[in-house]
Amino acid sequence: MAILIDDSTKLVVQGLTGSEGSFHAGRNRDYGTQLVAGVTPGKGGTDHNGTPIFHTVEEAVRETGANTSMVFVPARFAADAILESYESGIKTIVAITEHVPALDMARVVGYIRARSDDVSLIGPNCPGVISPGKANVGIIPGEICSPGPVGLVSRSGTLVYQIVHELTQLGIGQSTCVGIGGDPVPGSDFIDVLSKFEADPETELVVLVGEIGGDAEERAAAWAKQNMSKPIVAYFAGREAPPGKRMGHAGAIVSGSKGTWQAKADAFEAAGFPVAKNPTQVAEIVAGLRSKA
Amino acid sequence: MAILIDDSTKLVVQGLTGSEGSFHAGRNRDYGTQLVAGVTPGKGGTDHNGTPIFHTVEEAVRETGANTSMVFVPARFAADAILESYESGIKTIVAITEHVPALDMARVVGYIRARSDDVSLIGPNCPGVISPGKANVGIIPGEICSPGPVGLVSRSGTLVYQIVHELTQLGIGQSTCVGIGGDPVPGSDFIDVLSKFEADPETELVVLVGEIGGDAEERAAAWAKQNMSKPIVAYFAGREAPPGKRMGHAGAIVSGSKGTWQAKADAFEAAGFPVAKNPTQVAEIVAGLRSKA
Amino acid sequence: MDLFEYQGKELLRKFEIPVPEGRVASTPEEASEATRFLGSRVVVKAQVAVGGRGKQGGVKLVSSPEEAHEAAAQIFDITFTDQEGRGAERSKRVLVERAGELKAEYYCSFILDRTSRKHLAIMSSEGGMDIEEVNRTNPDAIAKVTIDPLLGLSDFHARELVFGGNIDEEARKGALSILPKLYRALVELDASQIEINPLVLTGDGKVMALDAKVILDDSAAFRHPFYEELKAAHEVNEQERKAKEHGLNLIKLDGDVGIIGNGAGLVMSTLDVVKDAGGSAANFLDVGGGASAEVLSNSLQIITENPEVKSIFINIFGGITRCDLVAEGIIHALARLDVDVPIVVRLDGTNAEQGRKMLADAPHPMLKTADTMLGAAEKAVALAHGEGA
Amino acid sequence: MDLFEYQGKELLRKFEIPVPEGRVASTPEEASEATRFLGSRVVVKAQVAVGGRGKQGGVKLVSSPEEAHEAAAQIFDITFTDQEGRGAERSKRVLVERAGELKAEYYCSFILDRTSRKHLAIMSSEGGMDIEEVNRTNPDAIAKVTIDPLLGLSDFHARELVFGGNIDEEARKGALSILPKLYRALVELDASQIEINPLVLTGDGKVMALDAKVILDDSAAFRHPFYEELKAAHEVNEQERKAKEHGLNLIKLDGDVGIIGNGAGLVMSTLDVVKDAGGSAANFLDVGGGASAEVLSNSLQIITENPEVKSIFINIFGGITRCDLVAEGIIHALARLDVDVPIVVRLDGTNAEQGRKMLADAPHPMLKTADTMLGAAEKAVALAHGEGA
Repeated sequence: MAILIDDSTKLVVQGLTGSEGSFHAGRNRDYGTQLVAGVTPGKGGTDHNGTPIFHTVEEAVRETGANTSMVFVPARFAADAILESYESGIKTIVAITEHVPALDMARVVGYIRARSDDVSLIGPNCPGVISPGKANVGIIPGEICSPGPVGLVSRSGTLVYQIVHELTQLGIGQSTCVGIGGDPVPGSDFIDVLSKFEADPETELVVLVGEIGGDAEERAAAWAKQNMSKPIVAYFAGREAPPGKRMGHAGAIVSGSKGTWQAKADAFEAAGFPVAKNPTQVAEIVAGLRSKA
Repeated sequence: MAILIDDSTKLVVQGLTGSEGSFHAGRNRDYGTQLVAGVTPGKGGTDHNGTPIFHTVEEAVRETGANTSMVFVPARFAADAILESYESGIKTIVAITEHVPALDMARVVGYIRARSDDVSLIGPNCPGVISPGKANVGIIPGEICSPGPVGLVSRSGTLVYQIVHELTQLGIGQSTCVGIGGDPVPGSDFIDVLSKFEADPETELVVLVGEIGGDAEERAAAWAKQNMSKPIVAYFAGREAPPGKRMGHAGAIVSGSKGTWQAKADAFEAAGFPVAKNPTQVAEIVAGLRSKA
Repeated sequence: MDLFEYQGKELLRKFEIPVPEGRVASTPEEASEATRFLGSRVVVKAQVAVGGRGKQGGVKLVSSPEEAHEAAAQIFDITFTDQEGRGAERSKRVLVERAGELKAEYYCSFILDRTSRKHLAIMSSEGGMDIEEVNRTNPDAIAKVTIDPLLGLSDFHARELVFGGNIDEEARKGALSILPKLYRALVELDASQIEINPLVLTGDGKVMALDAKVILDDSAAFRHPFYEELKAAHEVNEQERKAKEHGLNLIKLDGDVGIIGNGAGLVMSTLDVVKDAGGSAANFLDVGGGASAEVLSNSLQIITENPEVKSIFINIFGGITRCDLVAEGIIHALARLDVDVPIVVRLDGTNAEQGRKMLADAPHPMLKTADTMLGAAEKAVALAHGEGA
Repeated sequence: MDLFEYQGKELLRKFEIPVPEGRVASTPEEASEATRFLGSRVVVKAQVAVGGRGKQGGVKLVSSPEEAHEAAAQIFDITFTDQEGRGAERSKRVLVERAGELKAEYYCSFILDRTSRKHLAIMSSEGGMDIEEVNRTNPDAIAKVTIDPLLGLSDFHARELVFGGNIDEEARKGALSILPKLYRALVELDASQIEINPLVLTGDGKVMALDAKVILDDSAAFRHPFYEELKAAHEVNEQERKAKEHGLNLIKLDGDVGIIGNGAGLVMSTLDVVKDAGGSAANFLDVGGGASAEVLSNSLQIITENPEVKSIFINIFGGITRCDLVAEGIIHALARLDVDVPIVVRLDGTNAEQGRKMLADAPHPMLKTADTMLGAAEKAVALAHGEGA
C-alpha cells in the first residue's frame, strides 16, 4: 500500500532535461521509481539518459501510461505545468518548484479541487514524496529512509529529512513521507494527507511536522480529533523564532488563530496528541508509542 | 414528489420590483407558490405587495429560509444574479431572463456544475418550472396545467404551453413541466431533467420537446436508451424550418451531429422512443401509451 | 452575427494578430486603386457570408490594377449560394489583399462549444481545405483542445495545439504567439467562433491569418457598442430590415401564408403544421416574450406589405405575452391598415379569454378565429388557396 | 513585501482609486514646501512598516508650512516599535496630505486567504479602529465575503460588502465603485493584502482611501518589474542588505551563535535547539535549496562580519542541496577569510559522506564537526560561551 506513490507509479518529469530535474529524476530512477517519460517542449522525440522526451504531458501519458508527474520547471511556468498534468489525466502531481505566486496556486488548486477528488497535488515548494522501498518522487534522499509503519507529513522540506533520519537512527521505518510544502496555498494540506494515512493499512502512526504561521496545524488537530484512529506525534518548528511581521488583521479575523507555536501545540494537546520539542524527541516519542503498542 | 419545486419551495425573486418580475411573481404566488422574498439592491427593508424586499439574496436566505430563486433581472445582470443565488445557498435557480451572453453562461454553469451536484440551474431564456397543484416558478400559465403523471421537458417556452394544453385537452395531467431554455449553454440540459424524472415516483412518462440545432437531443436519446426505464415521447420543432446558417465546422467536428430534425428523430427512434409530428400528436401518443399501460 | 472576412480581420488586427495588408473596395475602380496602393500581386476576394466562394469564382489572383478592376467587376456579378445551393447573395464589397509566397497552410479555430460548455480549439497542419473532410479521413492530423473559460488559455493548451497539430518547426514560434491572441480576441469580443483557414507560414517565415470567419454572440451586444456598426454592413431584405427596426425577429421565406407567433419553438412548430396542412409559410416572425399591442400591430403591418401573402396565421400561446395585448394590437392594426387578406387568429394562455372576447367584440371581415393550432393552420392554408373557411 | 503607505497609495492611484492629494518629504524642509503646495491644513504622517504609528506620535495635523516643518522634524526623531514594543524603526520619509472634513470612516480589506484558498474581502462601517476588536465585540458590523479567484469579484460581492457592512447610503455608490477597482488592484499587483483603514466619506460626499496597507507577493516579482523599485525604499540593516545582494534570506537577531541552515523549517528548528541548549542565535540564515559552494562561502563571510558572533553552527541536511558543495564552500571560505570563531558543521543527506570526508581532509583550527543536530547545537553554544568542546 503506502500512499500517493508505490510500485505502480509511472513517473513523467516536467523539466527533466534541466540540470536539477535531470539530477533528481536520475536519483529517483536509481531508487527504483519507474521513470517513463520526460516533457520538454521542442525536444519531443529525443531521449535523455535513456528516458524518452515528449513535447507535451498529454503525449507522454498517451504513449507511456504515466500516472504521476513531477514538476521541476521554473516558477513562472509552474502553474501551467501543473494544469497540464491535471488536464492530461495525471493522478498524483508533485510540484517541487519554489517561489510560485500565491495567486497562481489559488487558481490552480481551486480549479483542481472543485473538479476531482481522485487527483492529489503535492507542493509546490516541497521536497516531494517517498514510499521507502517502493518509489521516490522528489528530492528526499532515498538512502536515509527505510520501509516501516510511520507516515510522515511535513510543511518543511529539510525537517522531513531530519526527522526521517532520527527515526531511522532508532530503527523505525516509514510507510510514506510527504512534504506538502510551506507555501500559503499548498496543493494538499495536512488533512488531505492525514486522511490518506488513516486509510492506509501499512501506516500505524503518523508524524506531523508543522511550522509557525497560518492555521493549517490548528485545523489539522481539530480534524484529527474527530477522524483519526491512529496516533499522531506533532512537531512545530519556530518556537524560538523571532516574531515576524504579523499576518494582516483580516487573516487573523478569518482563521481566528495567531499561528503561534503555542496555539498549535495547545491544539494538538487538546486533541490528545503529543507534541515534541525537537526532531530527536519526535523519534523518541514514536519509539515509546510503538513499544507500548 | 414532483421534481425541482413543490410544496416546500420557498421562493425569492431577483428583480421582483420590476414590472415583469412583479406581474409573474404575483401570478406564481396566486398559484400557491410560497413567495417569501424579493431582492432589489437599495430597496432592502421595503415591502412589495406584501413581500419583504432585501438588498441581497444572502440576506433574504438568512431572514426567510428561501431555497429557490427566480431571476428576472436584465440580461447584463443575469450572470451576477445567478451566482449571487448560488453563493447564497439557493438550491434551485430558475433564470427567466433572455439574451444572456453565452460566455457568461459558460463561466457560470461551469463554475456551479464543477462544485455542486445538489444545485439545479434552469434557464436562462426559459419559461420556468411548474409542478401543477404544488408550485409554479416562472411564466408558465398555471391555469393550463393539471396534476398528473407526465413529466415534460422542453427547450422551447411556448411549446411547453402548447403541449401542456394539448395534454390537458385529453385529460392528462403533469407531474412537473420544465422549460430548460433554448440558449447555447443552458444551466440544465435534457439529461439533467430526464434523470430527475426517472427518479421521481410521480412521473410515469416523459415528454421531451426539442428543436433543430445543436446535439442536445441526440445526446439525450443516447443517455435515455441506457438509463431510462420510463417511456419518452419526443417532439422537435423546426422540421420544415428553412436551413439556417450552419454551425461552424468546428462545432460539427465536436458533436458529430448536424443537428437536423432527421438526426434527432433517428436518434430517438433508434433508442426506442416514439417521435411525434406535431404538438397535438404528442398528446395522442401519450394517451395511447397510457391506455396500454 | 457572422462577420465578413474584412470585418473579422479588422478586429483581429486590434489584437495584434498578423493579417495580410489589404483594402476594402466597393467598386471595380476602388479595387483597381487598392491594387495600385498595395503593389503588383494581389488577391481580390468576394465578401459574402456563404461558404465556398472560391469554387464559385469569388477569389481571384491578379497582377495589375487593370486585372483587379476586371476581377472585381466579375465578382460583383456573381450570385453566391451556400454548399447546398441555397441563399442567393451578392458581394457588395471585395477585399483586395497583397499576395505573397506561402510555405504551408494550417487550420486553426476556436469555438464556444455548447456540449462541453467550454471553449474548444482545433489546429491542424492540413489547412486550406475542408476540415470536416480531414477529420473523417485523417483524424490524427487534428489536435482538439478544450479550454475552461474560467481558466482561459494556458501555455500548455497552445503547445498541445501546435505540437499535436503537427505544425512545422519553422512556424511553431509564430503559432504559439498567435494562439493566446486569438483566444483573447475570442473572449474579449464575445465571439462564438473564430476560424482561421488557412493560417499560413509565408515565404519569409511569418505566420499570419489568411482568412477569418468570426461569429459574434448577438446577446453580448450590450457590452460591445461596435457590434452595431458591424451589423450595418450586413444587407438584409427590406422586410427583414423593417422588422429589425421594430425589434422583431423576421426571416423572409418563399410561401404565401404569413406567420406571426410568440417564441421560436412555437413559430417553428407553426411552420411545420402549415406545411403538413399543404401550405407554405411566407415568413418566420417571432414577436418574442412579452409582446405589446404595438409590436403586434407593427408585425401585421410588415407582413401585409408582402404582396405574396395570401393569408395570415397569428398563433399565440401566452406566457409572458398577454393575449389581451395581442388582441388589442390586432384590432389597432385592422383599424389603421387596409388589410385585404384573411387573418386567422388562435389565442391561448395568459388572458386568452379576454383576448378572444376583445376580438369577438371588434368584428372585421378579414378576421377569423380558430380554437386549435392544427385547425387554425388548416383554415389559414385553405384561405391562402382561395378556399372559403 | 509590506509597502509604505505612500507606495501603496501610488499604486492605488493607478487603478483610479481616490486617495487624498499628497507629497512625500524626506526632510522637514520638503514637508514645509509640500504644505505650501497643498494648502493650509495638512496631515504629516510617518512612513513606517510597524502598526500603531498614530499612538506613537507619527501622525500630526498642522495648519501651516512652519508647523509642518516642526511636525516632520519631530516624526523623524521618533523610534517606532510594533504593538508588542519590538522592531525599532525610524521613518525616513513623511507623507504630507491635504486634510479635509470627514463624515464617516469605514474599514475595507482584501486578502488572499490561505485557509479557503480564495480572496476574502471585509467591510465594516466601524472604520478607523482596530478591526479585530470590532470583530470580537460587534461581529455583525462586519461583512465578510469570499471571492473565488477563478470568477473574480462580481457585482453581488460588492453589494454584500456594502449593504452587509452597513455603509451609509450617501457612501454606497462611491464604495460600490471602489470595490471592483481594489479587487483589480489586488489581482493585477499580485497583492496578498490591501487594507484600507479608514476608507472615508468626505465632507463633500466623496469616498476615498485615507490609508493603505498593501502587501505584495514576493514570488510574483518576476512578472512585476516595479517590485524592485519599491523594495529599494525599504531600509534593512547592513548585514541583511549584503545577504540580499547574495540572494540569501537573512534576519538579524540579538544572540551570539551564528546560524546557517538549509530550508526555513530546519533553520527555525535550529534556532529552537540552540535556545534549548542555553544559547541564543545571532541570525536566521536560510541558504535555500540547491545552495552552491559560493553561496556557503558568502554566507560564512557575512556572518563572520558580525562582531557579536562567538560561534557558528552550520546545519545542513542535503536534499537538493549537496553536502559536497557545502563542504567545498566552507573550505573555500576558510581559505580566503580570517575566521577567528569556531564553526560547528553538521552534514547529513545528499552526498553527506563525501562532504564530511572533504572537511576531514582539509583541517582548520576553527572547524569542528558534529554527528547530530542536538550535539552540534550543544557544541556551538558551549563554544560561544567560551567553553572548549
